[in-house]
Amino acid sequence: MLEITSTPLVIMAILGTVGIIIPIISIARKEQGSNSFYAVIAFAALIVSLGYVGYQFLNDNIAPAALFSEDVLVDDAFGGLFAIAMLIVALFTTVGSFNYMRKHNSPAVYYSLILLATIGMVLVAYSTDLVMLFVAWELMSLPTYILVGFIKKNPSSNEAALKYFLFGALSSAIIVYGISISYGLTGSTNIGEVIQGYSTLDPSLLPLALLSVGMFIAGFGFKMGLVPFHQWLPDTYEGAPPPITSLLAAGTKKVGFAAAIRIIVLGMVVLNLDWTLALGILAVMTMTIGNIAAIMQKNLTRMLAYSSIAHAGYILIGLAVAPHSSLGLQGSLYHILNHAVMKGMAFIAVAGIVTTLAVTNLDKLKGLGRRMPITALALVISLFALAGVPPLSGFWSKLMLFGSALDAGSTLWWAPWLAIAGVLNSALSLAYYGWITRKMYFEGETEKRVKEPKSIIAVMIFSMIFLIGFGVYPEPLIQFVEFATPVLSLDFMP
Amino acid sequence: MEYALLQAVVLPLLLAPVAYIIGRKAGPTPAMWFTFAILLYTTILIINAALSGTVEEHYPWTSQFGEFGFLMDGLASPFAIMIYVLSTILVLYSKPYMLHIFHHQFEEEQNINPSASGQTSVIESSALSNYVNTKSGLYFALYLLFAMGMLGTVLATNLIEFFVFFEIMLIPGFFLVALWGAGQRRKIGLMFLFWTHSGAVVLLLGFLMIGFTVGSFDFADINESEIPQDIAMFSAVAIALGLGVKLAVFMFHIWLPYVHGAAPTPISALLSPAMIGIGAYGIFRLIVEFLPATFADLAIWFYIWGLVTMIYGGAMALMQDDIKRLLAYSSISQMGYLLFGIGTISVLGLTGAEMMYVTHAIGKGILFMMAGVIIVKVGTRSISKLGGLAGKMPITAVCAVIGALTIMGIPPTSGFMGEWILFAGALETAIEEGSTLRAVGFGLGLVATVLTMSYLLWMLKRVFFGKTPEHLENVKEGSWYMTAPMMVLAGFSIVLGIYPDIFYKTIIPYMSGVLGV
Amino acid sequence: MTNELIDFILVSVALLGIGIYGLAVKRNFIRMLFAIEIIINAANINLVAFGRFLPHSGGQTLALFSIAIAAAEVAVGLSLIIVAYRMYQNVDIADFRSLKG
Amino acid sequence: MATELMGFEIGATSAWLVWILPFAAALIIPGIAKLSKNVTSNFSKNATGYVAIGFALMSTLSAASMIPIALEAGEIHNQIPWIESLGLKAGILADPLSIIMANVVGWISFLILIYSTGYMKGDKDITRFWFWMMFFIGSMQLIVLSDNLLQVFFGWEGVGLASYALISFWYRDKKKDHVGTEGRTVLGMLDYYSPTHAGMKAFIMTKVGDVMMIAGMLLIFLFAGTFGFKELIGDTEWAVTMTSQGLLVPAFVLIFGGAVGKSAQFPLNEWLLEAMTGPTAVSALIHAATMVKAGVFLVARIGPLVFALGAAGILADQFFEIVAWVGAITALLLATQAMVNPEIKKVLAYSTGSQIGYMMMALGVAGLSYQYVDGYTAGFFHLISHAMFKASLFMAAGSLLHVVGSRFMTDMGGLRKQMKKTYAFMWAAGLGLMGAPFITTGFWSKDAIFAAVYESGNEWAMPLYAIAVLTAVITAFYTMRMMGLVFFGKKSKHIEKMEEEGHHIHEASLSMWIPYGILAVLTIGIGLIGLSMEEGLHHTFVDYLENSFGIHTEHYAIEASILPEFLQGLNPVALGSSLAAFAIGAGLGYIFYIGRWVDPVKFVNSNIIFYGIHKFLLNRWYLNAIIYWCFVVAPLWLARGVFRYFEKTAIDYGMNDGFQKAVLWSAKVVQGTQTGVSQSYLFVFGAGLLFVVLMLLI
Amino acid sequence: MADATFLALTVITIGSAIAALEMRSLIYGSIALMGTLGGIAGFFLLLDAPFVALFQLAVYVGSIAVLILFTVMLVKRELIFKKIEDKRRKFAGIGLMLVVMISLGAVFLDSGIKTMITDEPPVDFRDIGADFVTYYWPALILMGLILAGTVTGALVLARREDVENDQRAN
Repeated sequence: MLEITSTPLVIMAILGTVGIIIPIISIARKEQGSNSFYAVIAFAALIVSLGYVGYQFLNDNIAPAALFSEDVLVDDAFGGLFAIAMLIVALFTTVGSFNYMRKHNSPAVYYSLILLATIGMVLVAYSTDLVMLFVAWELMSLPTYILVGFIKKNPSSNEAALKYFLFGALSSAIIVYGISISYGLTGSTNIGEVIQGYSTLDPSLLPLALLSVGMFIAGFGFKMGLVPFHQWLPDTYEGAPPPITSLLAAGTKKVGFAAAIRIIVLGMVVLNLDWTLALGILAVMTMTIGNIAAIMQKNLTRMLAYSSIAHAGYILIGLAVAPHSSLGLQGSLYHILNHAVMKGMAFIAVAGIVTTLAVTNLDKLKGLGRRMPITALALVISLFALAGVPPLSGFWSKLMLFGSALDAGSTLWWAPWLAIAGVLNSALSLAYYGWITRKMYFEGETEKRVKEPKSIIAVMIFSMIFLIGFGVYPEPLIQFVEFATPVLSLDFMP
Repeated sequence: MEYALLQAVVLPLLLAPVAYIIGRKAGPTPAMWFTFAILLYTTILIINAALSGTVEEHYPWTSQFGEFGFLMDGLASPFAIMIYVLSTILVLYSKPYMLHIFHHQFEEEQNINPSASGQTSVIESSALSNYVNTKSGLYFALYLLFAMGMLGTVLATNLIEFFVFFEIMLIPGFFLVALWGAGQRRKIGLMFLFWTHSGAVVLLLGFLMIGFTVGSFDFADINESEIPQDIAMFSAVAIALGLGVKLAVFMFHIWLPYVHGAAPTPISALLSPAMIGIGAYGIFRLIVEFLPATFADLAIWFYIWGLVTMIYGGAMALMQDDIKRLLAYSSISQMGYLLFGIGTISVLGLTGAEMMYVTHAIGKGILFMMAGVIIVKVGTRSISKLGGLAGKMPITAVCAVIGALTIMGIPPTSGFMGEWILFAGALETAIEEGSTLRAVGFGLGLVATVLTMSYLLWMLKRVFFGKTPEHLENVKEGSWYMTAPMMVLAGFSIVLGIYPDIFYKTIIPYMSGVLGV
Repeated sequence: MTNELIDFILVSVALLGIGIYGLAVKRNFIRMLFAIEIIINAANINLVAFGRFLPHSGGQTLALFSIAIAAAEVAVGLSLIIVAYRMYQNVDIADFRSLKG
Repeated sequence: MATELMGFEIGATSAWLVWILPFAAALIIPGIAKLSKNVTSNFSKNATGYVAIGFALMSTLSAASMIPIALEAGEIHNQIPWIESLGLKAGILADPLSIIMANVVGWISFLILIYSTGYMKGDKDITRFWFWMMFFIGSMQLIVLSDNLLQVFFGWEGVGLASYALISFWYRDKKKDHVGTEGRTVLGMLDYYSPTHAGMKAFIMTKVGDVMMIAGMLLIFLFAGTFGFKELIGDTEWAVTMTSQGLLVPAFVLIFGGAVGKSAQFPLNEWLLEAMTGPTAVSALIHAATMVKAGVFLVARIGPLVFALGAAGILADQFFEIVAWVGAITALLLATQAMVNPEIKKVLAYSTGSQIGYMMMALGVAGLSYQYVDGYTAGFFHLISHAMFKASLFMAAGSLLHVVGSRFMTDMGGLRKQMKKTYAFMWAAGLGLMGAPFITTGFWSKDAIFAAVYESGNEWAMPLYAIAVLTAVITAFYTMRMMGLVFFGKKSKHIEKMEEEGHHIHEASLSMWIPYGILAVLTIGIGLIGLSMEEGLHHTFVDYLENSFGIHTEHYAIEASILPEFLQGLNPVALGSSLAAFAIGAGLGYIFYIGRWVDPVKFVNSNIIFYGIHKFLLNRWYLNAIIYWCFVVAPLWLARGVFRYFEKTAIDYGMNDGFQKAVLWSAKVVQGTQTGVSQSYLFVFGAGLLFVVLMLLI
Repeated sequence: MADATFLALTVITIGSAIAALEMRSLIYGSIALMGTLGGIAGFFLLLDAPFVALFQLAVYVGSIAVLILFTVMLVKRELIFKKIEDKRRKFAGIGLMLVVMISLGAVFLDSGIKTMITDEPPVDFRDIGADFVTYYWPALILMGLILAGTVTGALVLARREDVENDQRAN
């Protein structure tokens, strides 16, 4: 039985209560515009949740990546890592929305939906039951459909939401289908039992097990933005309100990986097949197509969207080699954490730019370094971190990812090629990151400085400290990731 | 001296913001002297440490990737000394040159932005001084970072640390080129970033292969016998390719003429002499020292590759009209010498290769400074528009000739002391192995020295001798800020040419140790 | 129970195929919503069928969750359609292509 | 260490000073120039010159102070630490050879420096001139006195550098400073060179030799582990190893390659002619005392070593054969060209190359004969006598140029009245060059060479001898031609024009004619005692070779001879052919150019064969043009082709723009799939689902 | 072997699914969709899951389909009867459908579940309730949050802001 003080439940309680209460307050107060009030409440709720996670960690109340439990949820470090990352992203989004939402209606519902989506994001990582996972997944998805289309007057926002919704609904149907097969094969929805059931599966049923895995890959891959399930992603990221893009790119996308690690990877380890090649191929396709498509983009948001597709590819490297290298999952988790901060920061910077200058077209960003120096600096740092330039935090996680691919090279002939593809893509990605930098710093006339939103600056400064600080001294993060990484072996089965 | 190397690396990093602030508040001259003081102090630390033999420092870092350390041994100390000596004296040189660039760019911007044109000259001049102050602050801050990155690379004791510094020197370099370069500086800045980063990531692949096979990234733990042969070969090739981009060897060289041509001259004078040679340092440290057996297999390819680069770079230098591009191709050719020397796989040859780094640093430093003086004082960099400048700027001309002689390898400049020992090594191996290929390579290498001489003398002839075009009648000698650094280097070249033991005596024992002679 | 499990599953597969076809071909957003509903229902058949043949209660439970969530999804989808319709006076998804490239 | 530093013997000081002093002078000259800039007295104007001459004199006196050692066939060998990490030491080796050479260099340079004070008067770059002159002399003395090859190489490149600087001394490329005939082309190559071009050509061409030399040096170093001459002869184990690998002869031939370059021997001879763009004082220095003599000296330095090794059973005959033949070919090649060239300095330059060829031939033949010392002495004797008369001739030619203002002999003519002293001295020196019998040094030294070649008794002796004699004929002829064109006949239009314009053709200044006067007088003076001089040299070298290299010389009784008593000991055949060659050559020259009995122009044009030969010679056997085509034009063309079609297209475009375009193209393709239409996305999704499933199943 | 009821349900379900997608009129399409959903409820009954079947009827046929119907009626008339699709895409879609059906069908047919039948009694739907409160209770809470969030969100989206703003301005 779950303890009532376990982290997921407490987070659920705090955020759920606040998330429900905010719209009620709004109705009770019968006012629309009081953005800052709701933002502060949401912010406080998130901070309290984050604080609770931290408190649990500091008091060693969190088990090292347990992964399985007889319950629907488990309070382990793996979930804790995602909780921290997702709460940070939600904080970014909340703070980043502060200025953005001043101009738009219904802030209460907006923040409430963010909080609800956050619960979903956090709980997916904690789930140890397929039903729980599915429900949490939907709790994450449904509010974000609405959030993406939240700017009703904006056709792009609506179009983005429609596309997102279509894919989201399709992929949740596919996930249910996958769950149904795995349930049918093992007679349980508990992930631990499913996996155990898979390990003792009758050989004639193996294709079905693989079918379910394939459906999970497709279903979760949609959120992760894996090629060929990625096509909605740039459109949606571009059309969505920028803070929400940040939530999508930095948050929900990572949750896809959480789910994938919980189900696909573990399940496949058990199935003990040469399945990882499929993930490897997807990884290479994803990063290559993401990077190549990003190069020609004229729109900053879209470029970053493609870049986040590419990063999904990098993270997938770690999953693909996970059974052969202990570093694989560590690298993936590390990169997920880093990418959450880097991409979150980048999109929040975009939000800041949109809020103050109302442009995202790269040609109109000329001279941004002079107009919005802090935002531009932060953006550049996040871009270089995304490119994996040391001594920024992004470097270390990429290092671990490529390292894991090479590390697995001793048992997996194709694994080094993943690393090669990865580094070449990294180099390629610098082309457009550099391009943005060039636009911001080396072009444009003598523009005057404009006022940058304080909330955005706060996010920027936090992220810069994070990226540079952990870039120079990455040890704590490495330790943390190591602690949170599940060890892939059958001994962990319940 | 406690923490000498740490100070030498970290002080410039920490004080870079201070340099920026000083530049902004007090203008270029104080910023220059501040930067100069930092670098002078750290250079003295470095030289002091070099004199006391091998110095090692270790600091805790990551558990996964090893510790953060600095090591200055016989291999690293010549590199470290040259890097900081050049950086230090180029600070002085930077001031007049960069002021020239800043004024130029300011005017450009004024022209683009007509709103400023109607103002009075008083306001304009204060705008100009503000502009110059800000820019020079930024320049010196980036300069410090750049120098620090280069030093850190050669002192690193850990593969990852090496890589980190390797990349750190890239970023300020990119900004320096893209902000104050010439021509299509932004495109070229990106090209620089892209090429060298591509090389760096390939290098990283090799590092990771080694690191994971050995289980540690610390230099001290790397032992070739623990690495399976194919992995060692693979990683050595990856490292060589990665460093090859930095070295700008044949096929990977194309970024260099653009970048050296476009970079502001003090930076060209750091890029070319100090930075690209770090590729050679990497090969020494990572392949020659850590993977000796693989190196033995690869040496002949380095040899041939170096040879091709030597000749190709020289031949292309003959075709250049832009003086800085010519020097850039010359650098490519010289990097060929380094690689050639490494390929000789003999103590003499390896010593020669490292000595070539030193002499190339001196010679090319002088020549780039010469180009800078010409750019500032004449305003053109096209050789066909120059001529007869020897009478107008005698000090520059004399220094340029000494620099050219250094590159050509004519005694009593240090170039000869690099070259003869290099070729002695090449010949030694050719005889020992009885290899016709190596012997032919040796001969072609000597031919390449004639080629080197041809393009340099031709350049000198076209720039400094011959008839003086009419538009150059009023050209003056550069200021002391510009000529003094050249004279220092020229003097150093001759001192080293006459008494090469300054570096030989640290390099040779190291190389003997590495090759197990 | 006279029917075999495979029969139900084949029906479910057929519905899945039809749903995918509908999504990939139809341009009317409302019809696409139909297609999604068909796929979800296909999955539900699977769940219940497996639950029956195991036999196990979890299948029905999940099917209930799935139905409820499908309802929520439809609500969201319809509200998005309404917004879109207000803006474009159209529900042809192929007209929503300003975001591309 | 300390003791070794202390080992700087007092006795060796003078040897060190010989080369250190000129360098010291070079170093302080710029400072002197700076200091004296503000003083306007007459003395201070020439201060740099006086400093230079003073130092040169001190250096030369130091050299002279060592003569007694040479006469005793003793030696000073003194070393100081240098590159300790390789166990290399710097040192001086003052043995008879180098002491004599140092004196020749020193005294002749000293005279040339005095001459320069007049010749270079008023030149605004005079400081640079003195700097490089002193650097030149210092480098040469360094070559002469070094005890190891590496140090020799320092001097070697030093003279190269100095020659570069001095040949292109007038770097502003004024028209008057060019050489060659303007507008004249040979095989499409312009035969007209600016000083800067000439300097570059000289430097690069000699560098070709230098790289050969360094290759040879390195070969020896790698086997012997040392560059030192004393060490090399001390333990010959290395030579045995090298011979067993067939590398000994190549090594020495490569070193000889350096000498070929510096001494302008075939096929690296072409730079020497263009070197005439330098001030004449420089030409004199290059041709008489430094640079080109350095090559001969080097062969004299290593020749005994090779021979000694040969005597020890390690045969190195090919080395000497190559030396001899290169010398012979050069002697003939350049002499023939001297017959037709219209520029006085170039005639002298050709002549120098030709005479150096003689020296090489002698030094080569020496090794082929069993009596090494004969050829050795002959070659070295010729070096000394040539130094004297050629320096004199050049300086005299410089006066002519100075006065006439043209380098073409056709612009002179009939000058014997106006410039009596020059006329007389030039005759004296010219006779030396021609080898006028019995009274000139040239005769004795040339005769010694003839004898050495004739007596060498090897298979190549007769062809070499024939070439030597033929060359002697030609030498006499072109010397007469030069004298005739310059001093006889009618005044040229150029001179008439000058006189019309008010220029007075007059004798050169005192400081100019005294030096070449001295040398001309010495040519005759020493010529009169030439035979005893030769014997003294012979004696010295016999001891030297015996002591230093263990080369024994057999003393054999003088055979009965048909010659008069004072010529006893000379070879009658050599003597006879020497006299005959002088007679024929000088006679022909007299007929054409002094007596003017036949008009040479008409004579040449009378016959297609003569015309063809004349043109062939005037075009320098087409060698220069061919070298330019092969080593300048073709490589440049090739480089341009590679630059345009490889570097710019394949590499630059391919790896920058092309790569960029390819990536952008693929980006477009990828973007093309992103149509914005949800159906296509969903279709891809469905297909992707299948793809993943199938990938897993397969 | 399947019995007649099953076959009839299959025909109804699949037929009306195709009809729902292919009928020109959206209104008839929605009604056909109701048929499909009802048919599936029938399957649930066949599978001894009456609770789910009722839920299906209540939620789907009762509310969702009606909701859809209303939405359909909300849009313009010509849109309801306009059938918009590309020929080429249609064929590709049919191809995709067939490939999906055949390949997935083959996988299922090929596997060991082909002949699976059961004689065990069906699950008592009280077990489902027990599951809900003991095991799945966090999921149930989340479900509540989903519904709450979705409803408020959908309301915010569907609300006509221009009207509201007008009201507020007044």
